[in-house]
Amino acid sequence: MACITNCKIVAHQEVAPDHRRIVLDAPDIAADARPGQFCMIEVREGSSPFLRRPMSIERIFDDGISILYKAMGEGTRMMASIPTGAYINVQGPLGNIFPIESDTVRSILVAGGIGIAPLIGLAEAIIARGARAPEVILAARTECLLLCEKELSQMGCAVTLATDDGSAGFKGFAADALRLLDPDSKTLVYTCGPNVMMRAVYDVCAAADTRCYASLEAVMACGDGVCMGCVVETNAENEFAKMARVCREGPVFDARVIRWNAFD
Amino acid sequence: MACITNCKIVAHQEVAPDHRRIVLDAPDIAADARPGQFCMIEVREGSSPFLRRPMSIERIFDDGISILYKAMGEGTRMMASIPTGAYINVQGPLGNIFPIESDTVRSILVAGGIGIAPLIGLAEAIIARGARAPEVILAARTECLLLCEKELSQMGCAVTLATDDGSAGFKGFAADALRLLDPDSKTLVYTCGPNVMMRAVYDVCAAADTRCYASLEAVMACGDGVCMGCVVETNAENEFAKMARVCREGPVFDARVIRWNAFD
Amino acid sequence: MPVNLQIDLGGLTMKNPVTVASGTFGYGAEYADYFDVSQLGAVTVKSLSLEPRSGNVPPRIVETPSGMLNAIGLQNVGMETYLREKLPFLREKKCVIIANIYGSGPEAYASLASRLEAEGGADAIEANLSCPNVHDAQNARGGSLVAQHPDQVALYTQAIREATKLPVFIKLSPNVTDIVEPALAAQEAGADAVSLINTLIGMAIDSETRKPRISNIVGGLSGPAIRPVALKMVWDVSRALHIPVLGMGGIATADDAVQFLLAGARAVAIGCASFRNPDAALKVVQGIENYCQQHGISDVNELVGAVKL
Amino acid sequence: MPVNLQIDLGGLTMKNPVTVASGTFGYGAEYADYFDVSQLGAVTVKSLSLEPRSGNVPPRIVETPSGMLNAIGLQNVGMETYLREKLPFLREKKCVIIANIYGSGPEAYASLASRLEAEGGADAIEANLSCPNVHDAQNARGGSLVAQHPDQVALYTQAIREATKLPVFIKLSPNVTDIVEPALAAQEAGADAVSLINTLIGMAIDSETRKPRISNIVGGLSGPAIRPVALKMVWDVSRALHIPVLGMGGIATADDAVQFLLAGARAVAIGCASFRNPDAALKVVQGIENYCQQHGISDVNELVGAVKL
Ligand SMILES: Cc1cc2nc3c(=O)[nH]c(=O)nc-3n(C[C@H](O)[C@H](O)[C@H](O)COP(=O)(O)OP(=O)(O)OC[C@H]3O[C@@H](n4cnc5c(N)ncnc54)[C@H](O)[C@@H]3O)c2cc1C
Ligand SMILES: Cc1cc2nc3c(=O)[nH]c(=O)nc-3n(C[C@H](O)[C@H](O)[C@H](O)COP(=O)(O)OP(=O)(O)OC[C@H]3O[C@@H](n4cnc5c(N)ncnc54)[C@H](O)[C@@H]3O)c2cc1C
Ligand SMILES: Cc1cc2nc3c(=O)[nH]c(=O)nc-3n(C[C@H](O)[C@H](O)[C@H](O)COP(=O)(O)O)c2cc1C
Ligand SMILES: Cc1cc2nc3c(=O)[nH]c(=O)nc-3n(C[C@H](O)[C@H](O)[C@H](O)COP(=O)(O)O)c2cc1C
Ligand code: FES
Ligand code: FES
Repeated sequence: MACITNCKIVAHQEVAPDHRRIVLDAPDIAADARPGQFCMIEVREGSSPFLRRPMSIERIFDDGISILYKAMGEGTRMMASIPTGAYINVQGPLGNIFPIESDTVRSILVAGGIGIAPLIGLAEAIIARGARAPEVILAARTECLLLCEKELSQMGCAVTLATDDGSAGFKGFAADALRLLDPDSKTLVYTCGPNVMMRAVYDVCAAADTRCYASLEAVMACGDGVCMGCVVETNAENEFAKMARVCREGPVFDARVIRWNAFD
Repeated sequence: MACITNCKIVAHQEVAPDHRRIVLDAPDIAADARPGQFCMIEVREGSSPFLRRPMSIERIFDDGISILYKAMGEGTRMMASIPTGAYINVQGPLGNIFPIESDTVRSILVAGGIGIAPLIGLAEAIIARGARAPEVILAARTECLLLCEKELSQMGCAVTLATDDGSAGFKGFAADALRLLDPDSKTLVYTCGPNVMMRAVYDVCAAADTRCYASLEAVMACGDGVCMGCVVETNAENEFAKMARVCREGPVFDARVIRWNAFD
Repeated sequence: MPVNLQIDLGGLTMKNPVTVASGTFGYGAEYADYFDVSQLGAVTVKSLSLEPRSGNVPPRIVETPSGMLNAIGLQNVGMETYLREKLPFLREKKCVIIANIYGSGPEAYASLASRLEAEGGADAIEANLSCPNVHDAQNARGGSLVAQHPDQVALYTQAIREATKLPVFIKLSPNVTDIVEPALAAQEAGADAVSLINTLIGMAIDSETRKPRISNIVGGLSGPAIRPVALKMVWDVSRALHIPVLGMGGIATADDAVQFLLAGARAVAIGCASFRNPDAALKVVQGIENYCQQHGISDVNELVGAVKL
Repeated sequence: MPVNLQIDLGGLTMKNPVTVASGTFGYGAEYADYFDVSQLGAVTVKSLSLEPRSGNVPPRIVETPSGMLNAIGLQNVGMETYLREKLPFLREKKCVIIANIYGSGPEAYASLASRLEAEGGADAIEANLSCPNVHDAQNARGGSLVAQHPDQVALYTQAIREATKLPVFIKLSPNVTDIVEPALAAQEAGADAVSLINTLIGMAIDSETRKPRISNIVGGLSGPAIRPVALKMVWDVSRALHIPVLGMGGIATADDAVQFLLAGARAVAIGCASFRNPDAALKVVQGIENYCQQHGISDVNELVGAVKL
């Protein structure tokens, strides 16, 4: 059940240029949260910024959660300036979850940049289920934006790095790195990152008959399914279902239902 | 000359319930400021609150100024939460000044509540001119809201306290306390506080043929004389001058020019 | 001191003068996690059309200073799914229901209203004649809104009035020279109340891509930014009409709501403020009661139109 | 890369497309402490009337979410004092001057325009037909604004057009159903450009005293809050007219200004954003130049109307 609480910031640190991790004391949210879900964060009081900011739950602890985010615009830059020890108003957990199947033989997580955020908790959960540690493709523009490599290795994940500029690991795109890992119909791929990347990842999966779950982003107002603002186009026949809410039907979608060419 | 600078907050403390003093590192403003003037303070970035907040300059130091304020509404409460060491954007000095005459035989400052703020610097300046230390009437609702008594006594001012509830000093209004001090035509009275108080003070002065300068407040947008928003009604004949800008023609007015009954 | 919060909005009895604005509260159940929505004077549901609608292509929303633009395009489940899947929750909770409806042409509104009445799907009808985000030819006279044409407002109101005995509220647009004209037209044609305001038409452009930030190019502006405009229109209309006004537009707190009551609104609706704080409407109910208590007001109706000039 | 910032606004050459909005920059000299105001494309002065005006009784302004309401009531020094006391500074600084004028009836506007031309008091005339805060009977048709009546706009424009050879800009009101109508009327009657938008009419009430926060009861809403509405109207008008548009309403940054250019404004005016940051207009000039440089645009005119649909 979603709730709204003032959470104490237990830690708040830079992890890469413009990227920060915030750890929140949020037992109520943690109690219900599962990998794939997100929160809506009030970056400050007052009417501007007017809307909360959606942020994936990175990890779920006994008494709180962590969030990994990129300070890019007005709201996230304000967030970045809130000191440890201060309180922040958080609504969550919201949205659906990554499906985890205990009989999955092989799973591959494909993250583009900050897209790794929801996949960390997923990796933990897969391992906690006793399944094989997922392989992870971490892709980014350049080396210093490859996040969480250490954490993932420590969990036992085989991590493939991919950078656009070749500054670390494979030089090229995440989808190409995925193709090299040769996924098959028994593999489960989970992906989060820029739409172009996820689309290419899905194309690789479709060709290999691999199931693929994608965690999508959209500008959100309510996060609760009431405003109909955050939709993405789907392949559904039903008129109402042609547009699916990222906050309610998602953020995690079976990649087959998404009309990927709508993002062109 | 007015300027706009990011000022470091050197100190920021509560001086009474909901009342705080902020000391700013602001050499450019201090260099030009004179008693009676004010600043426009940006309480935070972003479009809300949209306007700066006008605040009297309490004291002027070599390298900065202090401000004494009451946290009452949205903007001042935000101000109250800014920590020492942070920066705040300040525009000033603005407005006119208290006229000080070196041959003044006797001056009396009449302050209501937070109205003491601009009068502290005035007392200092009068003393610095070599004139007799002003007498001061500090009036407030109740004892704990009588501000700066110690500072004023240390400067050599004879301080009369007046409280509405009689919890300290004279029980009654500032104007009554003033009447007891028996001002005459050679006395100069300076006053700042609620309009009703200043009006009563002026009535006492008018009856005693005492000159009286009042520092007024008005809701301000620009603080620079361009918006025409902050006017008070005057007794002027000239059509344009019937409305005087508190930020430009004031904040200090010869009490005779003000149409006091317009505040009813 | 006990305070009477009950009001009568054009024949609809509400236990307090607070509802939510259509399209900002789904069908009530979505916010049930946060509070008991039956504590509100009424729940106003998202505009219902006869058939399900998929709405506009995304992006549909963008934040603006103290507000937001939206161009949802009335995506909704349609009347039948509403009756089957959404209504039971509201009935079970004993919510007072204001069903907002949208159709192409007066007949569609009339069918929606009569079907709702027949199925017990509403306690009052609010006809949205003012959505800036749909492009149905029948509704438009040169691309404009029904609510921009008093004569059209009269036609639509009449059709709905004849179709139902439920209280009928007509929802008006602020995008007019003088909002009193369509309001009067609604009153003369038999409306029981008018709801105002819908959103102001606005636009935002991404200077990097040079594209409008909303795929529909323009959208409707809501939120605290528009509150002064809404308050002024409520004041104008409530002085000119004898039927009551349901006021909305940027209300986020009880203080905002009290301003609307003072300006003449009989009741208020909380709109996109719920997105930020799902329980905003409940807090407004509580805050109005506190305000009355603190100001010695025993009946909230005393506040209506009590601005001192 | 050198960027051409010069534009032509209906016959007025401006070295960059940025001016200030009337009533938010005094007569220029007030802000000379902060920067050299001649760096702006033009300085637009506070509305001038033939005689000095004392304006409305205070309180005249109140802050609102991301904006403010004002009901100054056009307090100004009057034409003769302007020419004697305010003009010399602007001329000495070699500012391009847009003189905004306000009068009771077409004749008053005509006299103001011809006197300004005769005295070299302006490089262009901007006629304020849209101030919501004055109550002169001659201007009103049932309390409404000239700019709300296309036929009246035509009459006034014609009178001014006949009185002067200076470029004539007509300043329009957003408080209309369709802003294209008065804009077209102005164009047909000989205007060289239209300025939009003036303020949206709004209201705020003090719930403690129950009194309106502005003595005039209603006031004009300005600031970032109204930017989406202004941008939409600029987009509408610039597509419908062949004369250029001077866009304004909530512009605070260069990014905002670029949005207005993309929507079709030939030039922009910075209004109440100057209250917060007196050098806001200068920063906008610099920011537009940066934007052009970063985007490989050699002439700012290329941006005008270049929104991608
Ligand atoms: C379900 C979900 C989970 C997310 N998880 C994360 C995360 O874990 N870490 C992280 O860094 N970011 C995440 N994002 C993206 C994050 O919400 C945006 O980066 C953030 O809202 C930008 O706000 P801003 O004020 O800094 O940017 P601005 O550009 O100032 O924002 C303006 C508006 O655009 C919206 N917006 C801008 N970019 C995005 C975006 N990419 N997605 C959605 N809305 C956007 C903002 O919410 C706001 O309404 C997530 C988004 C969604 C929908
Ligand atoms: C020249 C001048 C000097 C001042 N000096 C001081 C001082 O030294 N110390 C101090 O505590 N206060 C001073 N004030 C009053 C101070 O500006 C207000 O208390 C403050 O603006 C309130 O802001 P807020 O956001 O907390 O209140 P809110 O009620 O949230 O403010 C809403 C709006 O009303 C305006 N406003 C509210 N009260 C006043 C007021 N009394 N005067 C002017 N505008 C008001 C605000 O500026 C804002 O625009 C001075 C005012 C003026 C004009
Ligand atoms: C996302 C969104 C969707 C809306 N959908 C509808 C709708 O379906 N029907 C309707 O009559 N009004 C709709 N509105 C308008 C609101 O009901 C309300 O009139 C408007 O938002 C002003 O109120 P506010 O500023 O409090 O949000 C919608 C508003 C928003 C923000
Ligand atoms: C305090 C104030 C005074 C104004 N005075 C005038 C005026 O005298 N003449 C005029 O044409 N517009 C006047 N305006 C309107 C502005 O010129 C401008 O059209 C409006 O404020 C919208 O722009 P903004 O949101 O950038 O301020 C005034 C606006 C404000 C805020
Ligand atoms: S954000 Fe409102 S429906 Fe998804
Ligand atoms: S605050 Fe603008 S003129 Fe005084």
